[in-house]
Amino acid sequence: MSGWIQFLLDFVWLSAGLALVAFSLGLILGELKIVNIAQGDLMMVGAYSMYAMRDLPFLVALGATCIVGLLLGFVLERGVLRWVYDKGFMATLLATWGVGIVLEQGVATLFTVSQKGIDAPLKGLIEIGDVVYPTYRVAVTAGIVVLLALLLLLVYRTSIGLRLRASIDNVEMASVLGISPQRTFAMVFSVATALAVLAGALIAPTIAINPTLGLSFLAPAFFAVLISKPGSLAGPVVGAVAVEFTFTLLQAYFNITIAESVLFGLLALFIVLKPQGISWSWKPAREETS
Amino acid sequence: MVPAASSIIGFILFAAAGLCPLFLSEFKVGLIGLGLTYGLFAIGLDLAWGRTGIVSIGQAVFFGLGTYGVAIALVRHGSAPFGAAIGIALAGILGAFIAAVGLRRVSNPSTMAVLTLATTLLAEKVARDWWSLTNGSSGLYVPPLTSTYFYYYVCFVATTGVVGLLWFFVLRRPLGNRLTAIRLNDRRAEHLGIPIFRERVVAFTLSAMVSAIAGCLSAPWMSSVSPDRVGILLSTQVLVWVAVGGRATLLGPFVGAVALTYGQDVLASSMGESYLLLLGVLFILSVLLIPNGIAGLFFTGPQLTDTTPVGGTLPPRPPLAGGDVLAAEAIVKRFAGNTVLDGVDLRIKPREIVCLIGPNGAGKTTLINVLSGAIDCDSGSVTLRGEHIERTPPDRRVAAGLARTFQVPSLFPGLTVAEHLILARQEAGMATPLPEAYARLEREHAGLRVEMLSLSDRRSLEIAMALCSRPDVLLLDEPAAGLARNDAGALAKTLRALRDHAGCAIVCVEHDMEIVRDLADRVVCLHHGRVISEGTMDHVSANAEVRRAYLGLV
Amino acid sequence: MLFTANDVGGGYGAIHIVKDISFELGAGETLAVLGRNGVGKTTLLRTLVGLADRFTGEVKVDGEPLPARSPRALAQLGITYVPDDRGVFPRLTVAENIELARLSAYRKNERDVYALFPDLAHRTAQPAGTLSGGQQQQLAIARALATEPRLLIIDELSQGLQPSIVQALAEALVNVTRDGGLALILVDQNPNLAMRICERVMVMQRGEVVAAGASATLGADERFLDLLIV
Amino acid sequence: MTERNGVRSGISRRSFGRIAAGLAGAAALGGTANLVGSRPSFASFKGSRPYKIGFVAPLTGPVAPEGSSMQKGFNLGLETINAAGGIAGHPVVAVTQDTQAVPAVAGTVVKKFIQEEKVDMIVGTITGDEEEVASKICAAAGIPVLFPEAGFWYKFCNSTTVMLGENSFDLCAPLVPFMAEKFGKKFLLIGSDFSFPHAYLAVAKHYISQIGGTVVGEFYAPLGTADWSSNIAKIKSAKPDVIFSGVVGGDAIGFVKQAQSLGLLPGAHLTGVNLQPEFYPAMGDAVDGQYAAVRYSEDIKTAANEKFKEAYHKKYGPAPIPLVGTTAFYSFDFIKAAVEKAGTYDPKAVFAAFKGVEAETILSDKPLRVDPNTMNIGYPMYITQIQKGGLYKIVKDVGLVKNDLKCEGA
Repeated sequence: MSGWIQFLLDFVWLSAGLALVAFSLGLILGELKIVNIAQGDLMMVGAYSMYAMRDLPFLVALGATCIVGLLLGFVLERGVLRWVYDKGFMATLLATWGVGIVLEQGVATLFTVSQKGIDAPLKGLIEIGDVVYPTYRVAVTAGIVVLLALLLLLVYRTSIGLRLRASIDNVEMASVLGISPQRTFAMVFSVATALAVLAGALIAPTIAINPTLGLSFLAPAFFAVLISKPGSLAGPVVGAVAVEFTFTLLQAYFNITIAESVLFGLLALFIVLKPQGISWSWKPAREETS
Repeated sequence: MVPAASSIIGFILFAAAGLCPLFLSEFKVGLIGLGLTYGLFAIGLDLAWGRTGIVSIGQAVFFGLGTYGVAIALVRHGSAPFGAAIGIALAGILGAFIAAVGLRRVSNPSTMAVLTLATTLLAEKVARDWWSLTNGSSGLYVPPLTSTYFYYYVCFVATTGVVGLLWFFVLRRPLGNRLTAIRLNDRRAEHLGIPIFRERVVAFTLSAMVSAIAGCLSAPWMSSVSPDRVGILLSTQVLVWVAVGGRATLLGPFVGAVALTYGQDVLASSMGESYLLLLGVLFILSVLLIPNGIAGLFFTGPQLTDTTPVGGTLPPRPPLAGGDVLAAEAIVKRFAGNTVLDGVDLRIKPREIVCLIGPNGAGKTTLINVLSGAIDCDSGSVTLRGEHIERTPPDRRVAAGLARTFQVPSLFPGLTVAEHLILARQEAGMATPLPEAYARLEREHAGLRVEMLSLSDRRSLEIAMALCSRPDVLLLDEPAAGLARNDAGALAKTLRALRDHAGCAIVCVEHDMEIVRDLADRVVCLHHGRVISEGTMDHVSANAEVRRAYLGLV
Repeated sequence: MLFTANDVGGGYGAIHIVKDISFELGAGETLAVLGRNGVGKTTLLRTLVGLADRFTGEVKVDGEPLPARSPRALAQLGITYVPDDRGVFPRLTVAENIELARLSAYRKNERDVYALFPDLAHRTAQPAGTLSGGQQQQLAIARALATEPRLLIIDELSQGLQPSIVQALAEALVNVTRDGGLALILVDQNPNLAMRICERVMVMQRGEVVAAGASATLGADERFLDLLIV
Repeated sequence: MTERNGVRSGISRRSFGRIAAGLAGAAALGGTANLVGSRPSFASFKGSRPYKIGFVAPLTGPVAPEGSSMQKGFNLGLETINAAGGIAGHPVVAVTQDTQAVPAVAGTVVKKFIQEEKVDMIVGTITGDEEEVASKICAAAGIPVLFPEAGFWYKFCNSTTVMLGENSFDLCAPLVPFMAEKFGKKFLLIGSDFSFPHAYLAVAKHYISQIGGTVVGEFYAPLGTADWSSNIAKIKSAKPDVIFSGVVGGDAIGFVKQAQSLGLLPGAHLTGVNLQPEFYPAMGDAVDGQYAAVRYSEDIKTAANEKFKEAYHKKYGPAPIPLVGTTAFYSFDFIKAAVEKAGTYDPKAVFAAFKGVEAETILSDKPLRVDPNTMNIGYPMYITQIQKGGLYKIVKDVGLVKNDLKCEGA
């Protein structure tokens, strides 16, 4: 019984963080049609931002970190990404890979490579059944769930979200209706960056902070986006839950390495079975007719 | 001349690589030796990515199979060549498997990216966990070389040998041309008769094996063969080497690999930890500023080898006893619930010119696509010379005698007129002489890239390419669209002359009724996916239903 | 003058497809662009709205010249384009497609577009990608009307539509142009339909204008009709 | 420079500016030292140039924190020895390069240092993987190599390796009985999934079985594990008396922080290599009161240690001194002792001189000795308890750990 409660709690906590990252990754992929290899490094920047502001009240630091994320996203989009949109899939892949290296090494130079850690603002434990679980995790999970719910509401129930989804569907037609692609790209990348940075900031108190911490989040986030429908924004959230459920379940029975291998194997199988079900660059199908 | 300059640079670098042991220290020779094997590794990747346009972000898996093959053999006091052979064979099998899964016609190009990424991540874990074979994360220690200089020359000769073999037996052969064609325009390649799935799988398998050979050669340079040799970091590094060095060139991958291997050592020793920051910045700049890499700055020469066959090697198709050369029956095609073709019948006699007309949305292009195999019909049959071809892939239909052009001329960007015809003749297997109208294009604009051609010349080139395969049926989709008045006026005459010269039937979608009147032996009018009238131009244009369809009298 | 094209030439990449097209359109005026397939009608429209490359000439709205690539600028000036592939947002519902247009409306208005297209009214929650071609076209027109444009540019109004729907669309357009003061540039395969909706006609051949005039005059001219038919 | 290792090329003389600059800088340092200290006389010493050391460490990549900790200690040691007159009156110079924690890169760098830089000795590297390669290359070249952190003593037998770090036997032998006596005999082992933790925990198991204890669980997680909750849940359900951890690097911090947030700590008893002093600021108060076996603590009260602590904190700030940094620092004491004992820079002679050499260090008032049999240093070990603020307070002086380790065939 307690095993199942523990499993559920872990699963919910892990999926929440992954869902936020996957949502942001899916947003970038959907709107800008690029695969952002630097996503994990954006999380890392969030964690370091929290470390740099560890003496400020937690929520103040969190707010400031979000602003850092927005600015960083804006600078990256205007400075790097917009030059590679029309250079093809590999060019965007390579460019974001370069951005990742620069972020990692920039942080290493600024903060040195030594491990950092910050304290969680909430230190208590909550008892659920006969399982005790940290209050901070429960609070962050709840916070992320609320945030994701708000984001999905924003995307599916507001005019901003409507414009965004229209732009993802058909960027040319959206421009005919007055939605500027350049502005949308810059805005989307800034917001997506801020979300990844925020995810990093929120998990920062539970992990060791170092310049390469983002690596371990990248692959599962990609899997989450890949198994969801291309271009969908709710999809990656669902994908994250599915990936994390599978992974947590596998981990309960195998050691982590075997669990990860099985997860990779399942992904490969998925590709074989649904070759068109996964796509990193989505374009609406247009058939020629005379 | 630019190509000559690049050859000179190439020769100088080759000579420098050959002579460097004479005046460099042992360590530097070792570093360059490692750079050379990395260069071969990059050549392997380039075969898939640079030449054929297949995304691979897990190429280190193949390299690592070779490296581990040799290392395991050495550690167990076995025969290194035997280990190498196993590694290379495994790489080939794995490469073929991945390609067969990820490069199917229905697959997205990005599927390969996911598949190769997952493979490299998994391989790293396997190498870390299979202790008994790989010694886990510690890796396998490879004893140092007894003579760095000797081994350098072993590598130099082997690398030159592999590249030479690739050059003379793949790249300078029809296969190399085919890979370039697939990269530049896979749809056109397919409709030129190139079996794109097979050639992509071949290219990726070769790419895997070349990378594995590089891995075998590199093992003695490494001191230690550890799981990172199959991992994501090396996989992305090799992408950087190719991207910075220059894709689809022989020199580029070597320049990228040697320069960055050597440069990284220099930077690492001269500026400490921050060298990676500098590398990252340099890398972003190179992606933004020199998309064709360093070699791309110098090398702008021809991309294809002249493989034009001498004389006819293709046996002539047996003459058709009678009846129809091409017949479509009850073709139905729906897109997302919309019925675009609704039971179309079409029969084409040998040497007949049939024009397909009809208002927008009648399904004319869709019919051409179904006939040429670009899309499959939902039901109905297509027979060419009596053989059913409705499920035959486009490349085999070309071989069977069906060639086509596209509404927007579909050519190979960056290639010259001559290169287009080289490809077409290579696929045809013979050097068919062209009718005068097209031969003149070849004479006058041979060295011109297709971007420089007028629309009319592009259309002519596309038809010329189609003619090279000596088709029985030529499918033309709006050959006059966008042409200036005088070009269009001449078109009917040219096409009739072409039919007389080549002896093929022509099925032509056309809107310009002057041209149709001059050109067609028979006119078929489609409307809402059905044939509503067929016969002579006068017959069809007098048809009340046709007039209604065009004028929208409802 | 609401909309002016002076010697506009355009196409894609380095390819000129339309040449030296000039015309003027005042508020509430309607112009049909006719011509056989492939003469460059679609390219002309795309050049005018800034989706193709404009190489020569200029486009003015209210006498102000516009940059060559400016779909968004046009939208803000009350000019809405309906492409020949309809350009509906496939994953947005019918209601969302309309709502989006309202968001970027030139004038504030609550025109009941569903009244014009009852077929859409009971499909508001359906994703546009799952509509039939005819319904998508209705949606595209409805969406364009919802932006409350001063000038509507429609490519291939009747393509792939049932005659009854075409009739309804034509009536709706006639109403909004004659009574609502909406200017219209219409490309259609169906000359009769186009000439019924539009007062003026312009016929293109191979990228150039070969005939222009009032619908009533040209429509009675057999030689003119022959330019268009088979 | 001495001629060694075959061909010497023209280009190596025209080597990169950095080395020349380094030499000049070191000479200047040495010069200052000469003015300050009285130069001892080494009439019989064969050597007339600075002694050159190649320092290799993972300065980027996953174990960069340890690598840079070691680098800090090494650089301070280098300054200190030069300020005190260098080795046999000659200054010591060093070249440094990153290994990225990749064994193949480590191999390349070591080769380069030996062949290009003509170093007299190699010091550094952190992971066993890098060290194995470095040790084999150095053995082949006959160059002594010193590892401030070494877990695999037995892998380096019959080489030219000197292991300055304490080995797993030193660490486990005093700790296992101490913990068993204090908290109980049910041990749970958890480690990072690579060779060192496996070997380390195998040694722990050896001592656990010796005292009749039981192992109630043994888990390994790959390096870079971000989430420990499933492992922590498994630990909780196993209810061990002692958690013996071979989790290293950044993962050690993540493990402790999550163990704390999941309520495992501070209640449970955690020990092992997980508890490195330099991790204390990142781990926070999660490990207050836990016990660890160490060879060095800032709590060691010798005059040399006070001086070292002052210099270290002055140079690098108040953060706790990492163990591997102290080792790298006092490695110079052994290098000086061995080279001066050898009376020459000749690498083979220097390595031979390391056998049984004794040196005064910051660790103890008594000199420490390199065991000629295993080439390990015999360390007096301490059981320490972690105090609030990060001091490892000595609670038990174990003294020299006795073991009968032997290099086979040595």
